[in-house]
Order: sequence, then C-alpha cells, then structure tokens
Amino acid sequence: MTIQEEQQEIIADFEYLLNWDDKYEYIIQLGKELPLIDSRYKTEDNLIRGCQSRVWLHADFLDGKLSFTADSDAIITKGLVSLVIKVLSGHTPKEIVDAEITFIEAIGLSSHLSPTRSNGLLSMLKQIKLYALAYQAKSVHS
Amino acid sequence: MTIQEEQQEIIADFEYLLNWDDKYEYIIQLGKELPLIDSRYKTEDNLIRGCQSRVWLHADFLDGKLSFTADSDAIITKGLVSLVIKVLSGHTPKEIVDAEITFIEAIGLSSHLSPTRSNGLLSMLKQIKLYALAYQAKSVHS
Amino acid sequence: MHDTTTISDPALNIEHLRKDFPILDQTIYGSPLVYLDNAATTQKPEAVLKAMDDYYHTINSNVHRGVHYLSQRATEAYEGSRQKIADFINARHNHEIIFTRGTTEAINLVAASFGKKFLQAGDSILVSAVEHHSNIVPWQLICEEKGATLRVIPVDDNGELILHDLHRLLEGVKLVAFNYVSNSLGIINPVKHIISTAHSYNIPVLLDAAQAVQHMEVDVQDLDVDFLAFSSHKLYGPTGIGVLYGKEEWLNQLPPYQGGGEMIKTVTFEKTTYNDLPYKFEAGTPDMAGAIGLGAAIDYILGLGIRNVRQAEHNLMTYALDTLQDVQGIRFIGKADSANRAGVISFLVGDIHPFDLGEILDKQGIAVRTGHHCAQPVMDRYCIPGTVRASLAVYNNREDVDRLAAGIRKAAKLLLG
Amino acid sequence: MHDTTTISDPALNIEHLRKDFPILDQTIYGSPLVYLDNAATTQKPEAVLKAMDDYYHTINSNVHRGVHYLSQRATEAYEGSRQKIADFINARHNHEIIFTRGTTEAINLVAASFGKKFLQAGDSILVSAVEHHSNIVPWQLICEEKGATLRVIPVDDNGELILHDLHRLLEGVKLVAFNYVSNSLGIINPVKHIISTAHSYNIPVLLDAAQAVQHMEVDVQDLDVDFLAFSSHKLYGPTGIGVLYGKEEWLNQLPPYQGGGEMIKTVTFEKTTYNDLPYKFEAGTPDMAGAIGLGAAIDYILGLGIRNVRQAEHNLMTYALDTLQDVQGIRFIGKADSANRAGVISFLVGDIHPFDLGEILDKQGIAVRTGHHCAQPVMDRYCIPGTVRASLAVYNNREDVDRLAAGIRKAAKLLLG
Ligand SMILES: Cc1ncc(COP(=O)(O)O)c(C=O)c1O
Ligand SMILES: Cc1ncc(COP(=O)(O)O)c(C=O)c1O
Repeated sequence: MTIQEEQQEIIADFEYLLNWDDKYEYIIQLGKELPLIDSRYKTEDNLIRGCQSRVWLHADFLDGKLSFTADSDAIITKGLVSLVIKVLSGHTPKEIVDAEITFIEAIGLSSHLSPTRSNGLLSMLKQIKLYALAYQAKSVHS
Repeated sequence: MTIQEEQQEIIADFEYLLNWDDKYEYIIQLGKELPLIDSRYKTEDNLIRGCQSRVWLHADFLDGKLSFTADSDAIITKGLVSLVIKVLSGHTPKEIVDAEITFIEAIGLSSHLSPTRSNGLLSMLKQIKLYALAYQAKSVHS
Repeated sequence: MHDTTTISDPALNIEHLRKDFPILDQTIYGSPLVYLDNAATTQKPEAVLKAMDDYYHTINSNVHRGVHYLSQRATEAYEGSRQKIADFINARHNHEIIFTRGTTEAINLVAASFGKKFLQAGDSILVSAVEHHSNIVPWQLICEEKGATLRVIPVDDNGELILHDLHRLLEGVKLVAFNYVSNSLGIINPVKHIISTAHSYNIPVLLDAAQAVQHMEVDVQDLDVDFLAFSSHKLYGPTGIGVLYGKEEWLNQLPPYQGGGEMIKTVTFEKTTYNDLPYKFEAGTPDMAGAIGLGAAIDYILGLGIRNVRQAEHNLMTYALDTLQDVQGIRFIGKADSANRAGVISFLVGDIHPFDLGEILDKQGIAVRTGHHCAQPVMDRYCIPGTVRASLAVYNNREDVDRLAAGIRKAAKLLLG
Repeated sequence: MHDTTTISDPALNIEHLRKDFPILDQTIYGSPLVYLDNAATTQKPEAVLKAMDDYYHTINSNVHRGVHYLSQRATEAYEGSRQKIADFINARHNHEIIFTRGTTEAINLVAASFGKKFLQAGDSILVSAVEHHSNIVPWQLICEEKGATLRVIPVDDNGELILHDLHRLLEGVKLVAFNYVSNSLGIINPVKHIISTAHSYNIPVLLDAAQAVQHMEVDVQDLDVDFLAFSSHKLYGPTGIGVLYGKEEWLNQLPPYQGGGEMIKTVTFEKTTYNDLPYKFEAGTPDMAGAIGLGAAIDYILGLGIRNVRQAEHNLMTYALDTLQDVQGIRFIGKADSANRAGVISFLVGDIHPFDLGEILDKQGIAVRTGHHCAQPVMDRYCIPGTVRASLAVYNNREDVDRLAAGIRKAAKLLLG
C-alpha cells in the first residue's frame, strides 16, 4: 500500500468510531499493544523532547527503505505514533519526504499537529522527515 | 485683605467674564502688564522647570511677611502667576502655609493645577509653600 | 451530582456573579465548559471589558505630556488606576506602584536594576524550590552576568519549604525572592516568617504574588515586603499589564531599567537626568487601556469583597479536596489543606501521563492545565513529568468540581481500561 | 470653510471611514473635537475593539502551553496575529516578529541584548540628531555600562540629516539606530541610503519605524534592515503592544532579554536552556488581547489599502501645508514638502509660546501636542522651547485642517492681540 492508501484505510477505520471516546479507546488500545522500540534504542540521542510528552524514535535503513520504531511516555501520543509508523515505515526516503500526513487531522486529533502545543508527536514527524531527507540526499549522491 | 478675600475678589471678577476667550484675554492682559521680576533674579537658581513652561520665582522676607516676584516664558502661565502673587504676596509664612489656592480651579483653569500636566505653575505653588514653610520654621525657632 | 443552587458562601451568589463572565456559558466539543485553568489566566467580568471599551470610545489619548482635554482625561484615568492599586495592596504612596507587562517583567526589572547596583561576584540570591520560571530565570541571568550564585530554599515531600536552615542559607545573600502562593502546588508559604528573618539581616525581599492577590488580602505594609509583583490577567484584569510594588526607599536607589519617553527629566546627547518615581521605571507609552482595565478589575473584586472571595474559594477548595480524594488512584502533589492552599490543586492519577489525562478531560469540556506549569524544578524534585492542575476562581462552583471528578473517572477508565 | 464632502482621494471615503472611529464624534468645551495628536496615539476603529472583545468573550486563555480547547484557540489567534504582522512588513519568517510593549521596549531589547554581546569599551553606537528619547536613552544606558560612546548624525536647518560625513561617522560603530520618520519634524529620512552605507561596513541597522508603518508601505526585505521597531497604538491598534522585527540571523545571535515562562526550553537551578525564536524573547504571559487587537488593526489598514492611506494623507498634508502657510507669523520647524513628510507638521507662530498656543487651541476643541515631543535634542538644536505639533491620521479631513488654521488665528489674536 502507498502511504496515501495506508492513511485512507485508517481514516475509514475511524469512520466507524462515532464517538470521541470510541476513537480514543482505539488509539489507546494501539498505544498499549506492542513495545514499539527496542529498549537499547531508548537513548537520550533518540529522545525527542516535547513540551508535554516525550517520544523516542529509531530509524533503520534497509534495501532502500526506511523503517521506524518508536515509543512515548504518553499513551495517546504512543497510539498515534504507532499509526504514524504503520503509515510511514517501509517506504523509500523520497516517498516519506513527499508524504503529507493528513490522517491525524482527519480523525479529529489535529491538536497533536499544532506547533503551538509543541508536543512530541509533531516533533517526531519532523524528525522522520529529516531522516528521510538525509537518506534521500545520500542516495542521490551515491 | 486676607488670602481668602483676595481669591474671592478674583473669582467675582471672573464671573463677569462669560466666555472662555474673555477670561483668557484678561489673564493674558495680566500676563503682559508688568515685568514681574527684577532681571537679576532671573537666575538658574530661581528657575522652576515645568515640562511645558518655565517659571522664575524670587522671594523677599520683610517685617514678618513674604513677598514674591516671578516671571514665566508662557504668557497664560505668567498671567496666572501674577494672580497668584497678588493673592499670596504680603502675607505671613503661616498664612501662606495654611492657604488653600482655590481660585484657579474656580475660574476654570484647573488643568494648570493638575500634576499630570506637570507645568510650571503647579511647581511654583509648591515652591512658594516651601519658602513659607522654611520661614515659618525659622520664626518658630528664633 | 450536587444541587448547584446551594451556594456555599452566603455573602456571594456565585450563580449570579457567573453572569458577569459570559465566556463561561459555552459548550466545548458538545459539553458545557468547565474552566479550571484560572491559575494560568482568569476570565474577565463585563465591567473590565466595558471600562476599556469606554476608554477607547471616549478619552483614548497619550498620557502625561498632553495639554489637551483628552490627554488630561486619559492621564487622570491612568493615574486613578495607579491609586486604586496602591489602595488595594495598601501601599504607602501611589508612586510605589510601577506598571509593568506582568509579574515576569516586574521581576526582571528588579533583577536587572537591583543586580546592576547591588550584586557582586560571590554574592547570592535566594529563591525557593517551588518557584515559577519567572522567578528563577531572571535571577540566573543576572547572577551569571555578575558572577553571583543562586541559592535555593529546599522543599519537603509535602510541598512545604524547609526553613530550619534559613539563617545559614541567608549568609551572603543580597536579596530573597519567593512566591506567596506556589503556582504548581497551591501552597501558601510562610511569608511573614521569611520576610522578618531576612530583614533581621537587612536583606530585602521580593514577593511573587502572582497567585496570591486574586485569592486573599495582601497588605504590603503589614507584610513589610520590599518588592511585590503580580499580573493583571490572573486577577480578572486584561492581559499585558501587571504591577511592581516597591518601597519608595528601594525604588529610589535602583537605577532605571528601560530608557525612553516619560522616564526622563531632561535629555541631551551628553547627559540625561531621570524622572521621579514612578515614571523613572515606566519608559515609553504605557498600556493606558490595560491599566484602566486593571483598575476596573480591582473595583470588581472590592465590590465582591476580597474576604468574601477568600471565603467562597476556601469553601469550594474544601469541597474539591474532599470530592477528588474519593477518585481512585489520585495523588495530590503538595499536601496542604484548604486553609493553607489557594486556588490550585495539582494531582496525578495512578501512572496516567498528565498529558493523556488533560486531553481526555478537554474532550469532556473541562479545561485544566497539564505539564510542569513553568515550574520544572518542582517536577524534578518529585520525579514526575508534570501534574494535572485544576485551579479555581471565584466564579467556579460545585458543579465544576463534580464535573471534574466525573471527568477524571471517565478518563481513568478509558486510559487504564 | 471648504466643503468637507469633497473627498481628496477617490479611493477612500474619509467621511465614511470616520464612522469607524466614534470617539471623533464628540464635543470638547462645546466645540466638535478636532483630533490632530495622532503621532502621540491614534484612535482605534470599531473592528479592533470588537476583535479584543470577541477574544475575551470567547477564547480568552493562556497561550502555548495549554492542552485544552480554549488555550489552543487563543494560541492560534495570537500566532495568527504574528503572521499578519510578518506579512504586513514582509518579514521572511514569522519567528522574526517579537511582541513587545511598544517601540520603546523593542529598542531597549536590542540595546540591552546586542550591547551585552557585541558592545565593548571604545565602541560607538550611531544615532541621528532627530531621534525620539526612546531611541537615545536606551543607547545611553548601554553605552554607559559598556564604556562605549554615542555618536550623532547631525541635522541641518531644514531638518534633513547631514550625511556627507557618514563614512567617517561610521568608524568604530557597532550599530546604527535612527528613525524612518521623525516624530518631531515629520521628515522621512533617507533610510535606504543610510542602511546600505552602514552595511558596506557590515554594521547592522535598527530602524525606529514608530512614525512610518501607519503612513506608508514598509518592507523589511526591500529595506534590508536588520531590526525594526514600531508601536501598535500609533497604528490604530491597542495600547501596550508593539513589535520588534529582527533578521533571524541577528536574533539568533542575541542573548535573551528578560527571563521567565515561555522563553525557556528546560530549567534547572544549575542550567537553563532557551527556547527558539520568537519565544526566546517573549518572557512571561504575553498580551494576547493586545496582539489580537494589533492583528485586527493591520487587517483594517490592509482593508483600506496602505497605498490609499498614503495617498489620502499625502493629499491632506499638501492641503494642510498650503493652508497653514497662509497663517501670519507661522514658521515650520522642519521644512520638508508633503512628498518627504509623513503625518507631522511642527510649527511656531511669532514668538508665542507653544504651551499658550496649545491651550487656546484646546479650548476650541482642537487637540494638538505642544512641547519637545520627547525629542529634546531637536528643540535644543533649533534653540526653541518646543513646537506645536499637528499630526494627521487617515480619518482627518480638510475640515480638521481648516479648524486648525482658524484656531491658530484666533489664538494668535488673543495672545498677541
Ligand atoms: C519616532 C518615535 N520613536 C519611539 C517612540 C516611542 O513609542 P512608544 O512610546 O509607543 O514606545 C515614538 C512615540 O512616542 C516615536 O514617535
Ligand atoms: C507564581 C507565578 N509567578 C510568575 C508568573 C508569571 O506571570 P506572568 O506570566 O503573568 O508574567 C506566574 C504565572 O504564570 C505565576 O503563577
């Protein structure tokens, strides 16, 4: 699936969740489900400090594709992080650089994308783009 | 005449001046009429610096009574100064200390008494009171 | 759900005065707003907005230097507000009241001007462990510049300042700066004791009263405090204005802070002489409308009666602590009872992240603050990422507290579920 | 008396837009108000007051750190204003816009922070001879602290800066600070020439645009200016707020000015790290309502069209200079024609003291400013105690000018009579 299709799928899933509590319940469930990051990558280096919540992000580059693992101390952020990874992991740097992340707004959690709240998720998205940009530049030059 | 009577007289005079222009004309006339201060007293020491206009004030103490001469660079201030001197000159320090200057407000020039305008006239009134206080203190001690 | 027509304090009809704050009457995500972020900023009564509107509609003009009618009226109104503030905190003189942008600027002013004149390498400034960043960073900046050090009164597990070492801590200290009421814990500190101890060594004291003046009577002469700072926007007044009170004898000793219009007597390129108090510290065109709005806010509070406000808030605080205590897993950060507490309740629930809890409360229309509340060292002290902070104003009622308790329960169910 | 229904500029209907400023429609001492003190402060259109009222009635809340709905809306509105300002002056980035209390604070910020980092004993700051005190005293304060000196671009009898010595004057200068338009003379200075000359020596320039932004297009990229300051209250906006623009590369180099909430990233008692632009320079709770009001003022001006404003004011200025020229005994202080002038006409009549003239004008309902206009060195330069200053805004009309001319004649008759 393309990044766009992944996002469409998530948006479609959320359309069945009519109330805000159902949506949150689902996100929280996602947040709980799996340890997203190998604990040895939960280092100061991989830490993205938001004003409210913290996110750890680790990137792997294999066969021209980037994959991410991550974690957060806040469970809602963690649930969203897990969706972001579902959407972006396994794509080429170029795809990631070009991707527009719309699903968070579409499912009604746009405040997580507001720079004014300066939370971990937004910083994480920026960081992912930066990684992708870096690998894209590398592959162009090599 | 007492200070109070002098003020009453001025207020009564002004009651005949119905329009503001007549009042100002009268004050300006007073301002022009006589050189109020001997030029050798127009010194830096006798200068009272207002934000808008400057006043020079000289005090003489004779036979237990204070008399004042003064000048200002602004003609309206000068006219008022001449009235103030008419009212306060030739009285004892105690009379001056106790006097309440009401005529300026009564004739409708209260803004000259407003500290917010910080003009020369208000500072001059303060200075006169200070002179009177000083001489009063002296005469008590002597 | 409690009957909200029961008014906890007979002197104030809370349901009635809520009408002065129409902003409260709105729905957020479909639920009626419960505004419990008052320590961040309070809502403004109509009288405050009207005072500013009237100012702009009738006398708006630059103050002090104008000959003309509007300027004189504007100046009278502006200086009238200064007098109201002086009376409100019982300052001896109205020129001891300096208008600033807020508490933060007031503290920066003292830090910079006091520091410039009195602080030398090796000296210390003493603050407490429960300060807002605004009462830490200005001191760090000037201490760094002067080679002085910042010393800290520690705090115990309950949030109370540990004062038995105060005499030792005061050695070499040039100024003590601490808050009357902590914005992160809500605890009322023993101000008189600290002030008189500092004074016994001739050390002046700055009191950060940002979380105090809106909740209780503050009398600067009775406290004998040297400097005091607070913000209008936390006192039902407009944003962008606040107050520095300073004893005349201190303010006269301090060099000016900012330079510009109003704060000077004469200017030449060679030599400038400064104006008298309070103008020496008010460079530039002041926030006339803000000052007038703050004056109206003080009128409003005095109209309610500051003791009535304290009583009503005390009653609601007692009710809130009782009610929240029953929420499973709740931990209060800062242990004061309602007698030693003003405005603020900080808490955590189980190991729920405060950000998560705040978000789920928000979805229910309940506005609280989460995070470190600009008091990161307090969070570090308790090894927590932050707290959820519910903070009360005079217009809050029992229904707000009930909604908060129910909201937390619902959030906990969702988050821990 | 001219027919006031004749509109000098077809693009703007002045009589119509006067309705946006109901304060103008009042009588002073029995005469209709003629407000010609706009360089001191302008009146505010209803749209500005409404924007602030709406803010307080719907979303008032502390910005930036709140999780909750109101705080997010308030933050969006506040940051939205920053963007409007960035667009208004064509800043490259919105984080190059710092909210301050006004021009005075903006200049103090640069003087203190730039001075701290870059100024050393023996260095110089260059200002002009026609500066407002707010662009003199801050530099005097920092120069005194650092052992630097203040150098002055002289002015000729007409009020024009004497620039043939500029290269020599720039030797050893660390920063040039001067005004775009002089508030005492109304003359538009040759900003581009001065900026490019300073830049040829890599010297940064601060432009005091307090009397410029309300009268003409100001484009910081086109000017290539490094810092620029202006006040909301002179730009049809609320009191208590203003703007410092700074090029990103400069702002990033400057140390913080005030310390407190918002301007930090992390705080411990040992070490504090500062936030990114623009927050690094915005300590404490900002003036949210003020910022939003300023945003609305900019919307208002853009609605009129800043070029239309310039054109209408230019036409009125031409008319005013023509009309006043005919008043017997009048002397203009500052000789520019309307093409090189914005807003301000400073004059004296015979040897009438400006204070006397101002008072008699006031009695006729005409508000002008008298005195040194916080530019005492300018008065000293021309050996005068002060001037009478009439200053125009977009809502002034020919009737205002006619009333002024008639008022001066009446005053002269009374005073010289
Ligand atoms: C040219 C100039 N600079 C600076 C200022 C100071 O502006 P403010 O008093 O709004 O800080 C003014 C206005 O008084 C001015 O006209
Ligand atoms: C105790 C305390 N001090 C200082 C401040 C800073 O106040 P302001 O942001 O209004 O300057 C606050 C509020 O944020 C506070 O609660």
